[in-house]
Amino acid sequence: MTLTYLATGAVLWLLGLHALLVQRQVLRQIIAINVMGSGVFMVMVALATRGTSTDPILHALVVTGLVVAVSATAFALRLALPVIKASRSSAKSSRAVEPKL
Amino acid sequence: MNYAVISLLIPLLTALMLLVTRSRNGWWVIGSSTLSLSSAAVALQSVMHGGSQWLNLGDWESPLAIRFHLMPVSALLLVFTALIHLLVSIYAERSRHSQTKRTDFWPLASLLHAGLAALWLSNDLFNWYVTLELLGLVSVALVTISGPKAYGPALRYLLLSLAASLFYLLGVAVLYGRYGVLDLAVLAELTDAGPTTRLALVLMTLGLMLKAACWPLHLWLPPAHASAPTAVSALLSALVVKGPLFILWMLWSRVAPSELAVQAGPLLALAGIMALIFGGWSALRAPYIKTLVAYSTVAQLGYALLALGLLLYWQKPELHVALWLFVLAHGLAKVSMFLAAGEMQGALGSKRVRGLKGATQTMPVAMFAFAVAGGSLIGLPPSGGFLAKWVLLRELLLQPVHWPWAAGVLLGTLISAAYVFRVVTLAFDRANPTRPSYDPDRFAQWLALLPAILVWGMALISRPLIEWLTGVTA
Amino acid sequence: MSGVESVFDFALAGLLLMLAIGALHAPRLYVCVMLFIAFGLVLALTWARLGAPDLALAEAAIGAGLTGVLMLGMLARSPQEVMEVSRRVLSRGNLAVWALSGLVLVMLSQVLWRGVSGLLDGPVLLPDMAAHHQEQTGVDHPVTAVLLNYRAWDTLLELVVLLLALLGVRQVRLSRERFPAPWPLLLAWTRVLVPLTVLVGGYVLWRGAFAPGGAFQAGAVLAAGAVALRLCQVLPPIRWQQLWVRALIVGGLMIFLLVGLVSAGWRGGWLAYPSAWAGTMILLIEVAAALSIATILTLLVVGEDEELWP
Amino acid sequence: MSEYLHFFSWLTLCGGVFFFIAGTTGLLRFPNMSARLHAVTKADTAGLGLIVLGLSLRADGWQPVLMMVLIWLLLMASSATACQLLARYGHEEPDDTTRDQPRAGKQIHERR
Repeated sequence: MTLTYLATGAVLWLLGLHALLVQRQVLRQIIAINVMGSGVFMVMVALATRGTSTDPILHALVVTGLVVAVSATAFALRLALPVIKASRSSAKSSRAVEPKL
Repeated sequence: MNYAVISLLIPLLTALMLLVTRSRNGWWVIGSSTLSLSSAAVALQSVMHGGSQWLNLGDWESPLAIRFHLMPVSALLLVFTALIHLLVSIYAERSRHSQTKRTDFWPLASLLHAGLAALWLSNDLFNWYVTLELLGLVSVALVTISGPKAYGPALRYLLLSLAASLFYLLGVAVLYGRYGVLDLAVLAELTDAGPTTRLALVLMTLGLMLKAACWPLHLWLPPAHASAPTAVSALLSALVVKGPLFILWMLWSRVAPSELAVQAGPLLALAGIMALIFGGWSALRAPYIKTLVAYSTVAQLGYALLALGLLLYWQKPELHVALWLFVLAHGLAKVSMFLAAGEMQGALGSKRVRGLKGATQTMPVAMFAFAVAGGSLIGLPPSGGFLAKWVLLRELLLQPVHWPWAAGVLLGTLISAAYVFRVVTLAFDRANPTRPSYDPDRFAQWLALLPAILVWGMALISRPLIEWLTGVTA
Repeated sequence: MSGVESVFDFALAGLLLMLAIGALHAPRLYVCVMLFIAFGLVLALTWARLGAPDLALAEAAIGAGLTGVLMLGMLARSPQEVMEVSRRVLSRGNLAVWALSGLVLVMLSQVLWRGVSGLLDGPVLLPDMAAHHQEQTGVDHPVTAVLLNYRAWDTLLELVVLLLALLGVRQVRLSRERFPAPWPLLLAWTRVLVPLTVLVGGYVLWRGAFAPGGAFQAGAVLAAGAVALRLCQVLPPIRWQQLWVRALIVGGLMIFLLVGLVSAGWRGGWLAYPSAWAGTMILLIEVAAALSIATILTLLVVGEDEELWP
Repeated sequence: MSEYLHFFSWLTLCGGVFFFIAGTTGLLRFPNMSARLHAVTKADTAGLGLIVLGLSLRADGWQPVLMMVLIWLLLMASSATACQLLARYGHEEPDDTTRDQPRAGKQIHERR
């Protein structure tokens, strides 16, 4: 059981990393980072199920990591809005200049 | 050790007080930095005599609790952080165009100070993750102070810093899974060179190099540091970039088994050389003064990476000294350079390097500070930068087989000389200098000169400094 | 019985991966956010499956709930074209990047798999050490004991991180966003729902001492109630200028530091609660932390420009 | 006695699952939004009710049963409100109601 979730966590981390490298839109990059974070947390929680009883240390670490992740996401989302508006206006002006190939 | 904890708590309490009272008066932060500096000095004093001290948070036994470890290096870094925070907050309070007047700069700067102190003292892998995240967030918040033009670089900095933290966290999870312990000292005895340890160390190194803007992963730093207000970019370049480097050094020199360290050494050293060359080349071609100084940060980190790589490769204790002398000399020189550049950019009214034409005539003290700090970055003889390079080159020039590395260091010196003198020669061109829009603020220029003098002052105490550092960081 | 369990595990893992791929690469941004919220909920289910009820609570309330509201809020404010389908998902330049990163990922996954598979038989030392000292921590639930006693310094720094997120959001000034007029049935439903969230929040907070729960989960549930009230404009805007708001936000951290200082004076160690008083001290910290987390999360989600600044 | 309960709980659980499947197919196959909303809300609430009934037959004390019933009531009220909200604010997709046979490769057509 542990191995399944360990592997899922690692694959989620890789998926998030791949999407972060490939996607250009800011919101998708933020979602990619959240998926990467969930992947790492899944690896940690899967490790917590190895012993006879679940490991409280890892659970506390993941709760801490979760709150850190949500606060960073809130800040990133708030910061992303003006960046998107700025890039949209510049994209529109650039689109108007060079014709569509 | 209590004084070190006090030196950490003072900025934290000041920040909370500033938030509740919403006061924008800089004198509170100047006062708290002085107090923190004095208690850090007392902590350094006690460490120099009594050796390194431990504090188990919550009085639980070692692997369970988070431990504070006050080593001579971390005490030195505490004093260094408090000193630079003092200088920068005096500048931010007194300078006319520091852009941080009606902003949250003061609580954020104090939180940055507290986060850095927590990082220097901590001895626990996950605690480092939280402090790294704290540093990342506070740096991005400080960069966004300077308004909408900084949102783009700040967002890229935040996203990359989050991704780097997740690399680091996965490495910590793997290490905890493999050894069941998070404490550094306990982990140091347990690690063996298996594939799991190798994977964890590779992940953590990638995350930390991305956070410290080491060569292949440095592209986020110049736009972020150039678009930040002057006081903020001085803090970021001098201090925040050094936090992940400290963790990198602690990880590789203590936790990593020697077989892995020997394999990783040349790679890190090569990255250092590349940072010197590419960072210097970009600084040489940078049109804006602050981007030039930011790229020089990336370049100068190359020296520290080179020292770290060679230290791991040959397991020689003297190279620890070179690494930490580089960090200290670069920190002081970079603060002086950024403050001088910010002053000149504000007074002469142009962000471009060409705007500094005739600066030696219009703003002599600021240009002198820039040149003196540049001299230390290049490594001209009596400066702190030269001290560090001397210790590094002394090791390299002993055996002829090491000479290629020495050639790399000299090439880096040549390139850093090029981009510093590019600015200095422009400043001496007094044909038609750009007139400052009003009489420049003299106090701020002298303040920018102070850390440059401190860097050159390091040469005066070079012998005792090197002996003490050699004995301590072995 | 383990056969059925492994079928369930594979199904859950497969669902998670499909939702993640959908959330990352769906052509329409709106579908991405929807799939991401679904991914958060299934993740909460996974934490419950892996025997971590604290995490399931926190993930459902914070991960799926508030992050989803944040993303939808941002989508609502972002301009129209952002929502358009990015037609040439696989243009030539993009294809090269996909191929390259795909190759890097395959290599990385091979190294990752070799490293991760060696973890199954790793030693588990800390849990029984933590259990051994359980009764001195003044709390029965092991996760809360770790969070607020063994690793209290992590939790304190994490409250600083949350405060920093709010300070960061304060710096970014956005145009005013008008809430749509509150709709009667929604208003009535919120009036029913909010007392329940306050009740559940208080219960989860109180329960943290002896069972899964605690400050973060309680704070998130309370924040959800406050956000619902604020969206219905029943609650007046919570402004940063008001002293009680700032005191509430900074209060969690301030009380944590004060308790640390008092216990340092008392027992000589930083953050070392005297074991007789540990239970009450931890409860005090939890209540203050829950209130400050609720306020911070509310301001993060629905904090308008004039509420956050000056 | 207990194996009757056991068998009966299996029956209700299967019924609940059947309702969920019915709701999901309704969501995917129905031509326009209001029909889909109708299917999802009705079938899922009924499905959950049956699952709660099935589980409560297996539960050993009254306390979990009470909690499950409370959850079911809460879900019923919230899905009803959500359904009303979506019906009122949601916009019909242009190609929703006109064709009788929804095209292949369907997505969840809920505009903001």
